Amino acid sequence: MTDLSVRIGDVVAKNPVMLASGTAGYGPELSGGLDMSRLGGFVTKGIAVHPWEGNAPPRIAETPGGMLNAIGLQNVGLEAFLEDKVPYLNRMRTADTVVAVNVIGKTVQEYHDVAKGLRGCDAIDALELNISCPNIKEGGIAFGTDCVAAAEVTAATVEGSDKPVWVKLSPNVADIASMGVAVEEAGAAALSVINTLLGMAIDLEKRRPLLSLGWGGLSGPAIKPVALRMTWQVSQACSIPVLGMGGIRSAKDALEFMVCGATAVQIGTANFANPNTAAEVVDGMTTWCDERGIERISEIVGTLNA
Amino acid sequence: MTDLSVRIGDVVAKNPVMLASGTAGYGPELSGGLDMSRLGGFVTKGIAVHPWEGNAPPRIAETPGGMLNAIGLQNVGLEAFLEDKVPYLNRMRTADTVVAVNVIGKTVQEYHDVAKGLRGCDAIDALELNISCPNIKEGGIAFGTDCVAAAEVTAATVEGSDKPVWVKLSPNVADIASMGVAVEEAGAAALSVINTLLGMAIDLEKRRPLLSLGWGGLSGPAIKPVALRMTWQVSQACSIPVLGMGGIRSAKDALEFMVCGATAVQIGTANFANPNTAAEVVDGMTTWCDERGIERISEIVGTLNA
Amino acid sequence: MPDSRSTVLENRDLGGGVWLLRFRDPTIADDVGPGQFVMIACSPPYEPLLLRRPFSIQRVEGDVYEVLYRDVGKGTHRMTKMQVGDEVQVLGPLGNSFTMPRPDETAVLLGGGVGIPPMVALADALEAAGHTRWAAYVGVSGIVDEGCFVGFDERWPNDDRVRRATMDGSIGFEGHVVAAWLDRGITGPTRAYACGPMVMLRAVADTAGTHDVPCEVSVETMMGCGVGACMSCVIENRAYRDGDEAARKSMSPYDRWLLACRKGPVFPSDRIVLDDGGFLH
Amino acid sequence: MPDSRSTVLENRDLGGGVWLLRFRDPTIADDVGPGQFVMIACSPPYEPLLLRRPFSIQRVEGDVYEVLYRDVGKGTHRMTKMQVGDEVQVLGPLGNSFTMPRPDETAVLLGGGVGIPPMVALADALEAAGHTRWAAYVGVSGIVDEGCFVGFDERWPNDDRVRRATMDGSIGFEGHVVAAWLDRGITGPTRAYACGPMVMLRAVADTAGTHDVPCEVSVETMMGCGVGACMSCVIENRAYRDGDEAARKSMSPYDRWLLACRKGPVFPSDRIVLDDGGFLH
Ligand SMILES: Cc1cc2nc3c(=O)[nH]c(=O)nc-3n(C[C@H](O)[C@H](O)[C@H](O)COP(=O)(O)OP(=O)(O)OC[C@H]3O[C@@H](n4cnc5c(N)ncnc54)[C@H](O)[C@@H]3O)c2cc1C
Ligand SMILES: Cc1cc2nc3c(=O)[nH]c(=O)nc-3n(C[C@H](O)[C@H](O)[C@H](O)COP(=O)(O)OP(=O)(O)OC[C@H]3O[C@@H](n4cnc5c(N)ncnc54)[C@H](O)[C@@H]3O)c2cc1C
Ligand SMILES: Cc1cc2nc3c(=O)[nH]c(=O)nc-3n(C[C@H](O)[C@H](O)[C@H](O)COP(=O)(O)O)c2cc1C
Ligand SMILES: Cc1cc2nc3c(=O)[nH]c(=O)nc-3n(C[C@H](O)[C@H](O)[C@H](O)COP(=O)(O)O)c2cc1C
Ligand code: FES
Ligand code: FES
Repeated sequence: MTDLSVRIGDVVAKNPVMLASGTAGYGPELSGGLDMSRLGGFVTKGIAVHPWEGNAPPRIAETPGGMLNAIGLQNVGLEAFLEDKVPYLNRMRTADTVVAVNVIGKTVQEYHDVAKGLRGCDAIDALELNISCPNIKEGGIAFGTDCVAAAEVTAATVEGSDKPVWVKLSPNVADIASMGVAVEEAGAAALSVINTLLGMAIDLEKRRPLLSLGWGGLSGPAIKPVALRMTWQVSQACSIPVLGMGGIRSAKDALEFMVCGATAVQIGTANFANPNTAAEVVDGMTTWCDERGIERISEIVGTLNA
Repeated sequence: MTDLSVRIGDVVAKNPVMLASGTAGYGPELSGGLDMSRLGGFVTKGIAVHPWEGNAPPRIAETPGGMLNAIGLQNVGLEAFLEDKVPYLNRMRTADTVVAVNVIGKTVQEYHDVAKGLRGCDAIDALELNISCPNIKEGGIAFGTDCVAAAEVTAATVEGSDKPVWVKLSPNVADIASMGVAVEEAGAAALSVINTLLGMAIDLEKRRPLLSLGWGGLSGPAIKPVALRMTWQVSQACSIPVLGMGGIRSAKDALEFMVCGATAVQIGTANFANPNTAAEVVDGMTTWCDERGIERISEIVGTLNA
Repeated sequence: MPDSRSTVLENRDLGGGVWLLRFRDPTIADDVGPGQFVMIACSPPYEPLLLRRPFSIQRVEGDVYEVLYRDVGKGTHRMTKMQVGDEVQVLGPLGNSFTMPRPDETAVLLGGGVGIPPMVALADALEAAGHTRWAAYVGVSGIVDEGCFVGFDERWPNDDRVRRATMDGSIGFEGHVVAAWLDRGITGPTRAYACGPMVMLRAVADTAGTHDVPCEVSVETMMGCGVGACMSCVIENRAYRDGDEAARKSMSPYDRWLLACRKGPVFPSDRIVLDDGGFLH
Repeated sequence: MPDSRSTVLENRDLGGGVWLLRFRDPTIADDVGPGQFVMIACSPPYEPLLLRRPFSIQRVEGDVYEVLYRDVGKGTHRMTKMQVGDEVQVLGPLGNSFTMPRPDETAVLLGGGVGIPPMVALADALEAAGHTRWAAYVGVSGIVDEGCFVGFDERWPNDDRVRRATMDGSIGFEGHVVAAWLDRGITGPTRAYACGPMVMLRAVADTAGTHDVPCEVSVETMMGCGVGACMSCVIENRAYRDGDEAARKSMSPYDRWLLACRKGPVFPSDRIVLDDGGFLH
């Protein structure tokens, strides 16, 4: 049987399939009886140094082949996270599932503070820096669209942390490869590609946006071609591992990201349509590799003939 | 009955529905018996000063809710265009359908030259500057992602032309509003928003891109939320009219773009799935306005409560 | 070649993945040269659907449960096409339940339109628990919607405890369910339960408040996952909005918005803000 | 609450847009509290489809035409679900047609797999024109695909002019269609016609070239619109690729790639480059 394990820097995942931040809460929300021990990894909902309210509803809207969300990073804050959520994450670690904590902040200092606050927490394998959330009025997106700011927040977090720092890039840029290079140089251990595309949906009769914030982040199959292209561009430009995501629903989708340069993949929106997606992707990968006599799945990473 | 006419600067269209560049050839290719006189306007396939080859096949691939294309702007060139294609465009003018010629080039000079070459051609109401085509290896996209370059090519074309110059913006940027402002200041008469998003699709078994070029432009319903958001942003930032497009399939879609600030709309990919889309959109708009007692469709432009 | 509609005459499986389609279409068949082809729309262009849709369980009998729904959009319209024998992926049961009344309390059940199903479920549960002291006020716009009454009609066809109301008076009481309730009057210990449009829930909560009647409402927010994972289904915490400065300061901002799929869909009516800025019906 | 499959027992239209769905599902029905709900997948997640799919017209009889297709992907798989009586949007007939042979010529028809349909259309046209001097070589991989022969089998079940070939020898000649053709030999004035996979077309064109036989092939490129509007369906112009410097200089670069939907799908085999870099089957 194929060896599905992959290395994301110093972190070894037993398979390349993770749940994406914001689509499975802090773990206990894993839905539909999905067995977390099947997962290669799990990324928590974003955590800030203080609790955040998030946006007023409506927070989601369905669009052709995708969905918009503007949750606004409602989160319990660092303290409650350590107290209430970490125990469950420990169980995941025991189940040999990589745990990454998605980190958010409004200032460089806040990112740094979360990283520091998570020091010594053994339940966690890595931080994933969300510098690309389009759903808050301040912060977030600004870091994600400017190379200098992105490098700065990365460096500050790396400095504060005792764990590898993955940086999640925004697709709302002209040149995502430069962003990747900038944060790699600033000390990122891996790159998560991509967060959501900024989009809008409206209620024609009421002549107002469907989301209370006005706009939101587009995810799901609709964005897969953009995500695949960016995964390829970033993995070509950078030498640290890439975690690919955007519209993955099947093993075939996931394998396409790996061929385009992703060492591992994350699954987000598809969890809502089918809570068992991640397990099915792991199974499908196994079969696909077995049928083709692929010994280690890591062999296929970045093998695209382009 | 509602007055469907709209003004795009000095150009008056009898209704706000146009066919988007590259999806209906030079006119005779209007498919499925669509009656061109129903159209508010028509934008030709891109025209360069010299004929271009375009890319090797495959040039298209279907994606979830959308499609990728990398035609590569195969075109007959200015001379053949004037000789072979203009006669048909004249018939469109007679039918009271606005005609815009999509202009492409590899250098500022080439854009200028096409504009000059089209001087005095009465079959044409406006030029649409394509500074945003992602499907050629050189030129095109570079102009579309840099404010200074975009302003320069706009100014040069305006200077060379005796017609209003519409500029078609690329969505592959962090801040499309600034692009709009830059080309407005350079003399653009209107803004076409948006061209395609850069994307990729691959053949997993062959481990190579589905398109010969490697990547292509994503269009269709999948990109509608992005297009709607950009239409809103650009129309808020600029004072010249916006032509909205991206995934329009129905009157409801088209009206949403208008509520978000588009004075008129263009329909592209949907023509392939249903060649009669544009006529159906005009009919649907009429009914919608009639039912709501809207006297002039232009009243609804930009009325979003956001 | 105008676009045309061809009628499928036959679609024969020839084995090995090969199929034969035969169409009738005079327009196309009229003048065909050998080597010509057609472009077939394999399906009409449509909205792809990703997210599941939440529905209350109206009734359970043995291993059968039922759902009452209104065709209001993409998802529900597709549901109307489900065929007997189809297998449908369903996640549930999800969320919390109504609190049972004290034995001395009259349970007042108020349901509007497709908000009636949870009231049917509650009436069934009350009966099962031997709590027969309940009254239901169920309302729809008019005779056109009377299908919404099916849950009560089937089990309590001529029961005095069920009062049907229509806005146009075409069936039962003329007016909304709160008016129907007040029409009968509130006597003795009472506990109210409601599900329906936001404007109705607000009226129920106000009335319950005025009469000091404990009240629970089931809210129908937009839901992405139904299990607490996406944080989309929120409703505002009243304590956060209306509490004084000190009270709010003592709360975490995280608790301003409550997840309806996990903490709800049933809430004490005074715990939440029954106002979504007009976003929901 | 594990994800579960519920079976639709009933889906009743109650009028006014209201429907009643009844499911069987022991898992879910087991332990439900009043007020709980389910998340129903209104449809399985799937690939939305936008573009039409091109298919050759195999046969026309009166106002009926037929299409033979293989279930190879998203669109063709949906076609297998079309029901008798369904109305399907079809654009056509599109493209050009094969050139008729001269009266003294033997028309050799070579079809592979789902490339056989245009050959059926051509054979029908030849017969209609009284040109009975034709021979068809039709091939599939093996008995599993023999459905592809249906067009010839129905009209010319025991006709010597039709030679069936299979790669595995399970039916007729063992080998590919060009081998079957050469096996019978090329005698007298001949004109060849072919449709099938690119590798087969290349073999046909080579053989025709060697024997100085005029040859036309129908190519099946990826098509977005079918009418010349999208410029996606191109095939390379041989004159452009193989012409000398001077010849190429005299051509417009625009003419390097020919639109198969408008200039084709039928081309003289020596006019185009029968090589798509392995992109098509
Ligand atoms: C816990 C819960 C229980 C529900 N129980 C029932 C029930 O028993 N019977 C019933 O008919 N409906 C019920 N609903 C509402 C039902 O979920 C929506 O009508 C359905 O999701 C609409 O889907 P659609 O695709 O047809 O509509 P869309 O095409 O998505 O939208 C059409 C309209 O429906 C509204 N809508 C969309 N999704 C929701 C949603 N999740 N909640 C409320 N409104 C929505 C939209 O704002 C829009 O106005 C319930 C909702 C919740 C949250
Ligand atoms: C003029 C013309 C006539 C044709 N006639 C027939 C016919 O009579 N019977 C028949 O079975 N097929 C015919 N084809 C091929 C047929 O169009 C494709 O098999 C079909 O489009 C595949 O659609 P899909 O959605 O099922 O496949 P997809 O899911 O889109 O793709 C599955 C596979 O099919 C290939 N494919 C997709 N589109 C095309 C295309 N347009 N042309 C060739 N390959 C494609 C893909 O490369 C892929 O390998 C014809 C094609 C053309 C251009
Ligand atoms: C409801 C929702 C909430 C999300 N929340 C977060 C978040 O807190 N932090 C983050 O980095 N990304 C967040 N994302 C983005 C996803 O992690 C992922 O990058 C994106 O959705 C693309 O993947 P997908 O198409 O598989 O969903 C969220 C996405 C959705 C749909
Ligand atoms: C096949 C194809 C060819 C196109 N060619 C051009 C072009 O020549 N010039 C241009 O400005 N845009 C071109 N476009 C972009 C469209 O005009 C339009 O901006 C885009 O497709 C978004 O609209 P849609 O989603 O309605 O297709 C092309 C799009 C497609 C699908
Ligand atoms: S619906 Fe996803 S958290 Fe409630
Ligand atoms: S298929 Fe569109 S141009 Fe040929």
